[in-house]
Amino acid sequence: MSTAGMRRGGTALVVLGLLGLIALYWMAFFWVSTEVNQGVVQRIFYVHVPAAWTSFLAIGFAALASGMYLWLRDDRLDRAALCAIEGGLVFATLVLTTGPLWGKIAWGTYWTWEPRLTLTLLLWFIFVGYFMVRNSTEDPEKGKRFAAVVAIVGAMDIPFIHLSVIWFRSLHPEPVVAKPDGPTLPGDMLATLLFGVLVFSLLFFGLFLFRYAVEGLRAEADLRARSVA
Amino acid sequence: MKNSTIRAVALSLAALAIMAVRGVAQESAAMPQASALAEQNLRPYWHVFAAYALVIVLIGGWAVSIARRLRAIEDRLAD
Amino acid sequence: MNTYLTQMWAIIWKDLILEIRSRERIAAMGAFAVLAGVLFNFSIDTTTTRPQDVAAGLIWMTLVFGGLLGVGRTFHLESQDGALQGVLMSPAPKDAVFLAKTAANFALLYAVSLLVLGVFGLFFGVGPGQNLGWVVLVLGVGSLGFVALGTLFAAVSTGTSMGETLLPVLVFPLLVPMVIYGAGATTWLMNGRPFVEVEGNVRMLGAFALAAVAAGAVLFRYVVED
Amino acid sequence: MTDVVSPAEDTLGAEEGDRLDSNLFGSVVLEADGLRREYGPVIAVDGIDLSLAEGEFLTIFGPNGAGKSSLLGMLAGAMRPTAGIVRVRGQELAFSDTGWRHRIGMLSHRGFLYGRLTAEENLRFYGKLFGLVDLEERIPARLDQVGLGARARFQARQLSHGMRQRLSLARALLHDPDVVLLDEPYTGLDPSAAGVLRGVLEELKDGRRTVVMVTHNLREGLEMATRVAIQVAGRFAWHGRIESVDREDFERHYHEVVEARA
Repeated sequence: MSTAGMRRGGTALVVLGLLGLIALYWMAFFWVSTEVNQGVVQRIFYVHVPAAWTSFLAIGFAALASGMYLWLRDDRLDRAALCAIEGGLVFATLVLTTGPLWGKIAWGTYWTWEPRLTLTLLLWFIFVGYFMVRNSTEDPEKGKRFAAVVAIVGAMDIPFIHLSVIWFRSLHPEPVVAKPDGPTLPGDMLATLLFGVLVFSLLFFGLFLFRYAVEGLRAEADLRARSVA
Repeated sequence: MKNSTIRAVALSLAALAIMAVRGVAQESAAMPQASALAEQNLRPYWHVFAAYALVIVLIGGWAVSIARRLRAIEDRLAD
Repeated sequence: MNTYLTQMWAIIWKDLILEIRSRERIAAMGAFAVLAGVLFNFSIDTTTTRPQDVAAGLIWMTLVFGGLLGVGRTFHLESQDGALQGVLMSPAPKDAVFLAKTAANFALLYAVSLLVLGVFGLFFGVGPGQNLGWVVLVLGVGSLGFVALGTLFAAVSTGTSMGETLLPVLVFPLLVPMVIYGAGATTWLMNGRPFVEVEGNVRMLGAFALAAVAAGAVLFRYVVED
Repeated sequence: MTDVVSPAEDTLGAEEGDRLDSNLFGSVVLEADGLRREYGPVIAVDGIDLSLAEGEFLTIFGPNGAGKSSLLGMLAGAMRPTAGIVRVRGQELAFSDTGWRHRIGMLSHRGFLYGRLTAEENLRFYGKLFGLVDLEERIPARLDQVGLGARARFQARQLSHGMRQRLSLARALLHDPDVVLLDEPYTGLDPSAAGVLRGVLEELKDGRRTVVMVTHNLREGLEMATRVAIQVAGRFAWHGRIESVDREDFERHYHEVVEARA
């Protein structure tokens, strides 16, 4: 896809995503019924969970692109991984900020070692590690390889972290465990949630394409600057 | 993104916010409770609003930063 | 295959000989283990906290921090006279180099982890009792997982301008499963519970260690390639 | 590809980017095609072609930062080129396959030695990595060759710099490589160590090997060379056969070339 094509595609997805976001806000505020146990604060769920989903999508996508990069050494794959990780960092930050807002009301404390929250926190650190490694080498190629290794090992570790934090949770049960279990949700809540996931995925991919176009232009600019020098 | 797009989005978001505040006001007005208790009950609403505002701030912030970088690179390429 | 093992063994032998002659890392890690035990003694009020409740957690924390101290330097020592480059320019496959370095580091860390166990027995009077064999096994499996991730990321951080300071930032998030399963299993075993109750934990720990070793063996070549 | 004789290239001031080709009637040992190496925006090696036959000894001169070490690293297979390929006896240096590493030996100003291993242990370690089987005969022979026979049981850190360099040389030649790469081998050597090095290098010119040396010491570089190249800013700014080099005047010529390109 050309850079211009990517920007057109990105614009289309972002506009679609924004319209979807408006619809999602409307659904979350006015349409969906209030959860009985937790009350209104449970509505955070409709942005919290899609954001978490998107950040996992991001690391999976980045790990895939990184693996392909190590194999094929095509800079475009590395750029795709970089852009996905950046998006993942944004969405993981969203999860980590909305989570405590919910937790304070639902559990009376800003932070609990709830498995998914813990998992996202660790994922956030993996994202940060990716950037630290990438920016701390003198030879950019080396930084790209190192970062790719971080993304791949990070993604591989996710299932282990997930299982372990759930197990850790079961070892120390809390008096109030309000775990939103997807499939047992009432129909309208499930619909809102799934719609939220769709909207966030659209926004992620739209902005990802934009970000990717920027990286492509930057590579072009670097190339041009070099041939002039 | 063009400025007109940004303006349109901002307007619709503002409209949505006004609608949401009115909706909440109606809902909480419908609950006859002592003022201290009402304040207590409003807190979850603020948390929900903060969370939904954060979504806009963070995703919008990312979009704006991408747009700024895009412009900087385009300037570099135009030179 | 025979050459592969010869090459691996040459590296393991070299690492261990160097360690025996210099005692650089084992001394630092051992001293750290003992001093950590001393500090824990003062930082934990044993009149309100029963030592056997926290011992397993402290043992694993000592293992993680002490291990980082030793494993983090593994490539630093190697690159003083460019020797690592010499090894990488030899026909030894990169995964053999990784597995050998991991094995040598494992021997080192395992020795330290057993020392930690002894230190805690001595200082706090807590021990695994009749579960000693199982605790030793759990520490071994945990050390293996730690060392595999540690060796891979030590190679990464040695190649960056930040050096060893980057290592904890990279490995700590990834080590969480190891600490949870390892410390969990150790706690139960040290409280005299039978091994069958923690078998699932140990299996997960083993799976984690194997995945870490496999990932390192595959990815190491991309880290050290110049 | 082999035995290309091109009279034009041996004249002074050959066009930059011209292939540095073998001119002897031996078989080609070392070839490079369009070698490039970039570090981000910095171009260390900017498209170098060369082909060297058996018995040839190429010395590459150049100022600091000309990309000499990067070129040598790529020829040694220690560094992945950004573009281009290297072949040793027709075999491409692919990173998945390591068989070709038996054919390459490198001596750099860093010794690749372990300070706390004895001279003998250092050699045995590398010998095993190279899968050599006759180490018991080979190691003493190599140590004698570099005049360290009496010091076999000394730890490398106890040896003087010159002796360590000689041990590194023994290490680099332990597996009898076809291609020997030398990165500033004379740096910091006392006269006697330099003499030993010179002797061993002389032995290397046995007609079977190819040697590439990188240095900025003009006198030592010209001593043994059959071919000479001057590398500036990632390219061969000038190259020619030793016969075409006026030794008395080479220094002036070198500075002219470097200044013209820098």
